Amino acid sequence: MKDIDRNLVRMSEEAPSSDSRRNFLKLAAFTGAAVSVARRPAFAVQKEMTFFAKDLSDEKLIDMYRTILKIRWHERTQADEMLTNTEYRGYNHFYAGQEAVATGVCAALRNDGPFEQIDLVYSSHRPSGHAIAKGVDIPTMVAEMDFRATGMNGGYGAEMHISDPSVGFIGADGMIGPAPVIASGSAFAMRARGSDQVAVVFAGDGNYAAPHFHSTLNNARLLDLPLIYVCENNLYHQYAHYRLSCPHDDIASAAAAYGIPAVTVDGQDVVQVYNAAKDAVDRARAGEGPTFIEAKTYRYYNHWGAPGAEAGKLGAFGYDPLAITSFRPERELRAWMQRDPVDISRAILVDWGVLEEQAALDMEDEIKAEIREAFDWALAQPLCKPEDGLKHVFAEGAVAARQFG
Amino acid sequence: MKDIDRNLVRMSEEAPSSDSRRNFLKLAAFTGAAVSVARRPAFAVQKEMTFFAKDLSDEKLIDMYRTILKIRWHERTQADEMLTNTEYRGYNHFYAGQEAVATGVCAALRNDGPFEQIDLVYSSHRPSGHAIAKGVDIPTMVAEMDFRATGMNGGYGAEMHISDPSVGFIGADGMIGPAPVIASGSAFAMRARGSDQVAVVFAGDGNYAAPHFHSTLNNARLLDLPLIYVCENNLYHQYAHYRLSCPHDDIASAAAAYGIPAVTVDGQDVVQVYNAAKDAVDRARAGEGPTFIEAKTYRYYNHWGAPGAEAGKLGAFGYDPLAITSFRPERELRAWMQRDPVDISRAILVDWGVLEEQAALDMEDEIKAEIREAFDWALAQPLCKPEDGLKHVFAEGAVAARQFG
Amino acid sequence: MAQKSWMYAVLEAVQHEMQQDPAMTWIFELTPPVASNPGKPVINLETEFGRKRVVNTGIDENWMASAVLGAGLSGSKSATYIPYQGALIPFEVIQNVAGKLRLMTGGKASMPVVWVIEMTGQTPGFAGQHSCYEEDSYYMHIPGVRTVIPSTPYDAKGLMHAALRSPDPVVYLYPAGLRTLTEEVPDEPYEVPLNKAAVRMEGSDLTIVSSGGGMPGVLEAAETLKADGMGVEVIDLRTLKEMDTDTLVNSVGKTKRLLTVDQSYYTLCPGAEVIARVVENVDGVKVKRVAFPDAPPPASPEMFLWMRPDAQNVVEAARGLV
Amino acid sequence: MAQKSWMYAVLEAVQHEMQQDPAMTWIFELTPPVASNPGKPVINLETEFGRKRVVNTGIDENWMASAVLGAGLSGSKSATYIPYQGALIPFEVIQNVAGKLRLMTGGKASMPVVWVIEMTGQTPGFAGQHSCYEEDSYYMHIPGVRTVIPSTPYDAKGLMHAALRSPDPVVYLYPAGLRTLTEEVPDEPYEVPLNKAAVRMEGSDLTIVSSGGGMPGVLEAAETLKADGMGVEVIDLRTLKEMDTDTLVNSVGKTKRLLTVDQSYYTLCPGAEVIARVVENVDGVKVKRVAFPDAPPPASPEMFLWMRPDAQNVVEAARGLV
Ligand SMILES: Cc1ncc(C[n+]2csc(CCOP(=O)(O)OP(=O)(O)O)c2C)c(N)n1
Ligand SMILES: Cc1ncc(C[n+]2csc(CCOP(=O)(O)OP(=O)(O)O)c2C)c(N)n1
Ligand SMILES: [Mg+2]
Ligand SMILES: [Mg+2]
Repeated sequence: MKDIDRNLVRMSEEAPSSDSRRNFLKLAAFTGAAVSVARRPAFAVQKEMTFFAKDLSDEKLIDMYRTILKIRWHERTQADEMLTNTEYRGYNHFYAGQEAVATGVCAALRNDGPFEQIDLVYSSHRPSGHAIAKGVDIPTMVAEMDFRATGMNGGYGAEMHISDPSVGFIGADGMIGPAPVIASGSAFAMRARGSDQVAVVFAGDGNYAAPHFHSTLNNARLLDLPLIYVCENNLYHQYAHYRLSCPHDDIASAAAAYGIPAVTVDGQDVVQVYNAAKDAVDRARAGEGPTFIEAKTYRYYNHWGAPGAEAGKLGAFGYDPLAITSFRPERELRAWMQRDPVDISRAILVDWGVLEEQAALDMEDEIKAEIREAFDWALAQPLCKPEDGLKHVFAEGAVAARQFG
Repeated sequence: MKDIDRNLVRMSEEAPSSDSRRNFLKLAAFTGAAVSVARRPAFAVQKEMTFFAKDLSDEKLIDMYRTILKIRWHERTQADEMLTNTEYRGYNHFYAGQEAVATGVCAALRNDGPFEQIDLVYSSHRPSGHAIAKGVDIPTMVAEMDFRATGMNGGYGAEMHISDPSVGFIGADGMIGPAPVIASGSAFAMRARGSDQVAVVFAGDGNYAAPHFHSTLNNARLLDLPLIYVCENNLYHQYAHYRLSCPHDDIASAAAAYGIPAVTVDGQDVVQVYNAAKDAVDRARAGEGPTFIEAKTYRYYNHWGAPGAEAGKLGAFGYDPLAITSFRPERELRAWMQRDPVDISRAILVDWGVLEEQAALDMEDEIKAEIREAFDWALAQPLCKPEDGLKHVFAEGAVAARQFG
Repeated sequence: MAQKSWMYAVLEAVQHEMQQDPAMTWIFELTPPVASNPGKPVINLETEFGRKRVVNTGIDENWMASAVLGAGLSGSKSATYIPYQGALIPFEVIQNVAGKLRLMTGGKASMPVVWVIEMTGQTPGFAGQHSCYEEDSYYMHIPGVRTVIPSTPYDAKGLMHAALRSPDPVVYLYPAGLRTLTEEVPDEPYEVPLNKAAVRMEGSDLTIVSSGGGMPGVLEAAETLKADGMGVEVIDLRTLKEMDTDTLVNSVGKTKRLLTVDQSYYTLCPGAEVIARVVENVDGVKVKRVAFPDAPPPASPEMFLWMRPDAQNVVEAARGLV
Repeated sequence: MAQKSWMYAVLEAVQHEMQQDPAMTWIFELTPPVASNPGKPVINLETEFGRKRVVNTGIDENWMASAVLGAGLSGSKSATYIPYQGALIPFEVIQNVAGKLRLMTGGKASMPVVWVIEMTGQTPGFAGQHSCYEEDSYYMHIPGVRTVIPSTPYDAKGLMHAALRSPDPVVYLYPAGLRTLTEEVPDEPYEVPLNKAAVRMEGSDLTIVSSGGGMPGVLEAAETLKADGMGVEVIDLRTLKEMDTDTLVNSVGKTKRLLTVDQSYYTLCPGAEVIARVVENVDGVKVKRVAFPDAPPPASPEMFLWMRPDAQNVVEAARGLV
């Protein structure tokens, strides 16, 4: 308790700023040395599959790195808006820490072309990372998250319902349970019409306990559906560790029991994630059915963030002391922060000779500016017209107002 | 096709009668020799656990045999009513062929005493066997199934909703899905109040596909609930083989994946079933959590039988040609009929020196007469009063009539 | 044109749409999509379109309902047939996802989806879960989903065509008690609109409004009342969402007397909405509501048949109003 | 007696009943049963009664709802707190099993069960699934289950005692938008009856009927109208099933004018039932209905706040009626 309080004070002394992608990471530097190896997350051994990623073009690899940066900086910029801009109204379920999962998976998918040919992604209540990785237009997404009339969904949906079918991002779903089953329905239709498309669903560890988990996997297996179930196991669902509602260490074991190829990967390493996804996509396109990918990962921030947050208060948005004191041990968080997906992906590019260290850092500045521009554009967009709320109930027309009696 | 037609004709030539418990078994005699050993159902090897049953008193063993006979003769007598008595209105989901499952399980339970101490049974849409095995009063059950005011449930529920909490028979449930989850809630409460009771649910193979299957097993495992899940795998759900909706040969494997002790037994052999149940009950009472028992079994009759049936038409009630032609191979049915639970249980009693062959056969006559008496009593009971339909909506009072405007 | 049974008429529509659209799928559980009719070829969707497009599933109505939604979102027109025992298992995903998705995505979600949901027809003898008729009210409150309830084979076919061609998700309630009805039904495809009530009889003394399984009793009662000299106007709602308020208001504006008849439970039965809409728009109306009491249906036929509104109940209620 | 928040008042009732009955259980998912209030001891059911009786589960609202039903059937009083996101996941088991079981067993099933189901309070910004207020209608149509919807901390506590002591299963809707209300609430246990509406203001010109999250706006409007000289009678339904028809009919018998206000969707909102019951019993009533349009709530606060009925809407509708 004491330690946390001290940290909080320290955090609130730092003015929030977007100077550094990692200003919330600074704490980790203080205590990092204390994290013993034994406390670091252990992963199931994975077959050497790096050949997939190693075969990729430089351009594609750089693209993955850029995507990770976009997700991170979208979030960092948005968090700053929440902390400093009193006009800003958007909220978010933060994805920072998990970027490599969405990025690695979507890099293995077909993201442009006619709607009947692209792969479809179903997302969760934590959608912005998936959306960016799938290729949605960031400025209009930012506008949507601030309820603007010109937002991606006209201001009707906001964060938990962002959707852009034109890039195959079927969309977010704020509910725990239904998305995987619905995604399996898309996979069913793809198979029925003889398409080689793939349906992907991103779902948290919390989804394991939902009864829909069984329906999804059972039917995917029975009908050999081209479904890829990406379980982002960030160890917690809102306030509880996943082991409190799941008897398996690896949720992938639950999927394997259905006879579905299931793999557990290090979700912080974009190459591992990409390789698993590529393998799954190849199998699905070949008519060989579903794959379950469990990516062990971690979210750095609170479960969600809302406008009007005060820096340091309830950990906005460094740690969530409420969550930490009751559930997430502080050192666990710090240990994970040392395996940051941005750092790991950059190190790989440098190591593979794809990019010089300095070029990689310059790229980050570029992305940062691009995101800032997106926010500037988005937050200058018009607000919605009240009467438009009666539209889009059905494909045509508008329903009647009833609030006037 | 031809064969079946011929059999049908043969069946319709025989006047239905209750002379023989096995008049619907006669067909098996004709073709029995043709059934190869390889076609006989194979069961997972079971550990030798017969010591449980071998330790039982003669009285208890005889009781099990009598229970099996009661279930069989209740059904045989009811089928005859349907075929011959134009006044009779009851219907049933037949249990013939599966008697050893209900009998073996319930023999391991606490069936009398105060409600807070007896074990509770949740049944399915195929409840009469479970009900008799749990010890409900047969005459009032028969009356209930014919909608009589003095029936077990006042004529409100009929077959798919028979219930008698006084013997721990919580009752039938016509829906596929909810009963196992609800039963796990009873087990949860038992554990919470420190009781050593056990909750048992009987569910068909069809229940595997329902999403509730996951919820039931997951929570039973996580909370170590005193729940015994008895999966009566009679290979079909209504019109489809279970393997069309289940990727496992043994449904028990699905349960084992949750870390639940799971066993597959020969459901035709009451001793095997009893032993598995006894083991499960001991474990549950000791606070060691749930058990899954898969009993491989078979139903002889149609999915259900209704009054006004005509002998031989739609197989009433020997075979169901609709079901057989599309789904159930005739020889499969015949093969199963040769492993009749009545014969097996009698053979065991005779073999163990508990009963002489002749005494066992006399006992059957006795039971047959007892059941006939139950029907005679039940069918002379008064019908319901229309206005009583407005009662029992809430614990007190009656709701208003609304059909008159 | 031929005398056709309900199911034959409906499957004719489905068959036609599946022939037109090679991506369209059909998911079922117990009831194979097979129908025959005297003088007509047997329709069997499973053999005609193959087991990739026409799928028989396990007992998991939530999967069925969600799967067709996912199929629709991926661009394939899709329908499923939910047996009455599972009639409300799809409720949550329809209410909370399908109904809201178009609006929540600012119009981007496409859902050419039809859920055919059986209603029991209130068969006596089965009690509660197997005899109830309550789905109409639950589905009808959901915005963003069109809910229809045909009462004749002709409408059943025309509404099926319209539902399958609609870009909106449609809950298509099938009152299974009407399965024995037959009537002249054209062989060609045609649409019955998804937002129009039908005036089944005209008159100026009293408006009787019902739908689905309630219609045969209402029509029988109306004949009796007409023979007595009463001018009865009978309206078959046919589409519960959106409800055709104009037809109701026009009729009661004339008759000033309104009798609603539902086999659904009294509290919040469709008739409650009919009454509320009418009295918001027409002054001085006398109303009565005939409905199933607020009690689950008991098994005993004596109790059940007394509780379920029938022609005699309608006749008496009508006489009390006029 | 002290100023108490909604949740503190409710947990006081739960704590008392759990102390009285050592078998009683509580199942939750996200919201730990913890509440504090100035000058009062913290209530924490989990630490007080232990983790065998008070259980935190995975995200499986159907299990939660079914488990308390099973607990009740085994003889243990039991309650669960379902967060608004899962508000209709328990619907099917409540509608198809719990509501029907007592009747189907001829009165043998015992179900001392309470489902506390959160309603969102129609928060702007979240859209559809996280802003809707439709549960009242769905649960209210179910027979065999009592559905209540308190609108004040005092009623919240009294209805919780009554619900937990009732042998009938109770759906206890909690309009979470009211969580910030505080008022004087006795420390001792007391019951608010499960079948009585409350007259919040008396008057003879107009009856306004609402419930739950609609009440604050209605009371605000009523003050405005009263200041204008209008005699407004305000009725808080409080129990949706069974609805207190007498109180409604007596009031409108006097005022002859009825305005219903709901945050639920227009079609089959609770107000539709109120109107139907009243006009079946009182002649010559003028009615109006204020409700959320038949549209899922959009996220944009501009759209949403315009659509959600507020005090101003009520004032104007009332003026139009009188
Ligand atoms: C049916 C349902 N119940 C409860 C919630 C509330 N809720 C939102 S997110 C969440 C936790 C999800 O955890 P997880 O799946 O692990 O995803 P994460 O938040 O860790 O990304 C919960 C319980 C919900 N959205 N839907
Ligand atoms: C939710 C639901 N869907 C469909 C049905 C219709 N139905 C009744 S029994 C049955 C088959 C059940 O099969 P199984 O569980 O194997 O039991 P069995 O009949 O073989 O004893 C079905 C599908 C139902 N009762 N409930
Ligand atoms: Mg998680
Ligand atoms: Mg079976």
